[in-house]
Amino acid sequence: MTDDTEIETKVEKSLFEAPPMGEQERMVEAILFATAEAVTTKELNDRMPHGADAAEALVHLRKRYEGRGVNVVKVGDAWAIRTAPDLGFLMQKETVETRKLSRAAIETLAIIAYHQPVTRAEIEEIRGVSVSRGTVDQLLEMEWIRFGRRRMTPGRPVTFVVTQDFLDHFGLESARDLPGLKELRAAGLLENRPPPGTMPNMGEGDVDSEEEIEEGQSELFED
Amino acid sequence: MTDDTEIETKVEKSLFEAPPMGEQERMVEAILFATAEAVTTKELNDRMPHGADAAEALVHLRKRYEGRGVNVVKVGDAWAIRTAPDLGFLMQKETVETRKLSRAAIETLAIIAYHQPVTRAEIEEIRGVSVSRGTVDQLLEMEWIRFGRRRMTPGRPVTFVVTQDFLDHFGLESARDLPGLKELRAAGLLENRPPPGTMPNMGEGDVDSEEEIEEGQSELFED
Amino acid sequence: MNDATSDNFDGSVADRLAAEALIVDVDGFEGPLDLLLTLSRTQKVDLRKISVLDLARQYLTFVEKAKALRIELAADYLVMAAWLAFLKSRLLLPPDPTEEGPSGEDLAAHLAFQLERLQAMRDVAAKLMARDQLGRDFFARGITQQVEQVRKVEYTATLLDLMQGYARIRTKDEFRPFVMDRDAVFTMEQALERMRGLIGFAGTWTAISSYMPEGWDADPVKWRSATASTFAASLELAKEGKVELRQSDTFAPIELRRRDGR
Repeated sequence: MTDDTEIETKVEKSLFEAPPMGEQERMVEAILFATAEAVTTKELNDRMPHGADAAEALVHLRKRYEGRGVNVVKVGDAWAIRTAPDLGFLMQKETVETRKLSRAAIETLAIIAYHQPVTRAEIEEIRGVSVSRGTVDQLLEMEWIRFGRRRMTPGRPVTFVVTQDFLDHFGLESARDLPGLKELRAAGLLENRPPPGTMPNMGEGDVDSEEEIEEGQSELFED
Repeated sequence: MTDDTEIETKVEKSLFEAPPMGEQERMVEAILFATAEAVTTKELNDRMPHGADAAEALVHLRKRYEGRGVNVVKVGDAWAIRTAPDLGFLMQKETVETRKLSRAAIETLAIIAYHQPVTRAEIEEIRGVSVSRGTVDQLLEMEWIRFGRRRMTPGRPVTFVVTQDFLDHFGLESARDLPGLKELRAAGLLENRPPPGTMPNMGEGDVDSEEEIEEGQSELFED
Repeated sequence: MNDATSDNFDGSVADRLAAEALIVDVDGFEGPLDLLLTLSRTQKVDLRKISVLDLARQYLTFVEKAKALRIELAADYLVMAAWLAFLKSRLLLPPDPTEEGPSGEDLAAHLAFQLERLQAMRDVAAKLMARDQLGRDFFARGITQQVEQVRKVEYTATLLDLMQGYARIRTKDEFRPFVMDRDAVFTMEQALERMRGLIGFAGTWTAISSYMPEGWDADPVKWRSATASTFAASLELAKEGKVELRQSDTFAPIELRRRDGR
């Protein structure tokens, strides 16, 4: 109650004197070191004293760790510290036996990554076989994919998109950095081309989905 | 993996030339970072290429992390990277919940403020109900009251007085500034009715409490 | 895989051998599109230059073989076979201008697109899996530190709370809970009490207005309250079976009579 003024003055004061950038860099360093998961800039700012600018501190920190045994890496809109990939050979002890993904799961994952947001029907159309529930469940459970927005077509089917964990796992800064993405797009292989003449609705639905892809992707790429 | 031969040649080569110290430092950095527990020098040497000197690399690495957000620290006879002690606060997220003080606590506090120094028995007499231990403990913990001198009566009961924190919180310069009953009545906080004859102490009590406050005050200022 | 050139229209020996090798392994295929993709590799050309007609033939040969060997093919393989037979006839026959729908070329082009797209997805999937991976090639922090949630309760009280609290104690003998002043209210309890005493004499129908308390008719507020409570009390008595009520018409006076003996 009566502390309101006190808090206010505190906040006001810190507006003028955020910790020096060197201190902010130390703070970001400590926070990133503490967790295994990537931390968003927002979360960093929330945890740091008022007035701190995590984004700027990150620029300095990233530079500092260039070429070191551990690096500051960007994962989507989050940041993490990871060991340098060339030192992987030292870590045999740390290697966790990852569950072997079936060929179907790997293909499904790739289709989701490159075509996102994508519906189950579209995945099936691309692979030419039905997608087993287990495959999608496995990818969801690994938190490499998640549900995206529903497609605004009849039936309002759910879509799938890849997650930040996916980007983290494959060392990708953003989905834009997927290998070969540009080439595929240039070759028109990411287009949702309907089979000719088969379904009269297809054309309409397609326009919608094109829009959504645009939207969904910008969403993915922007943040 | 396919790197077997590569590693082999590396190992063989390293018999003659250990990796440069900068590389060794990177290796120690990566191992300390990724390993789930502190690592001994011996273990580091075992994991690093032949000919490497983990102890020396550690000296360099330790220096490099001096004053940083995380430090290289010795844990028993092993080494680990830990958050700098002054940044521990970043690892805590404090949520402050404000709650209204209970009626019992407010009344007890009021009696202590108006009658200090006052014994528990006196508080109970004034309130007409027994004072729970929790209430007094809570007020003590909040540092709004503290123990005063023992009363020089049989049993030498402890007394309670209010603290400087209390005065600060309520914006009082001294407990003497608390309005008396007459003023409370004038301010409309008491029913504007003459106290019925059943309460013969009322007038006196007022005087009494004034006196007591006097006494309490001096005590408050003494220590 | 055996050699098979793209221009062996009748299906050479090599082609047949290849088809048979595929049949043995039919369980290894993930559906007809996968099979088609594998067959297309025998053409040894860029997928964009693939001869869909050849491919259709290869596929149909494969299905024939499977039938001859009495290998049961899943329904979708047969559906694809039927579709490819249709496509083949479209591609071979001169286009019929009266016929509706997409041309054989359009259908073939789409099939080629599907194959190319599937192949592309497989290629990038392989590239993806060949990347450095977390927990295999690069690593996260081994000793993690969770953010501790520290919950702190801050109690507040104002000076006003304090003074009111004190005032409450010092004046508690004078204190009475706040109640509405009820000078102008005739409660239902009062009405009931009054009526219980009177109904003993109500052998004949009497208007309930005659049970109203004396001296309440001067003030309209009081009168209204008394009317309401007397009416409510009458209903209560009727419910208890002590009295009977009647009303000859809407808004007509309500009359009351003692209920005898029951």
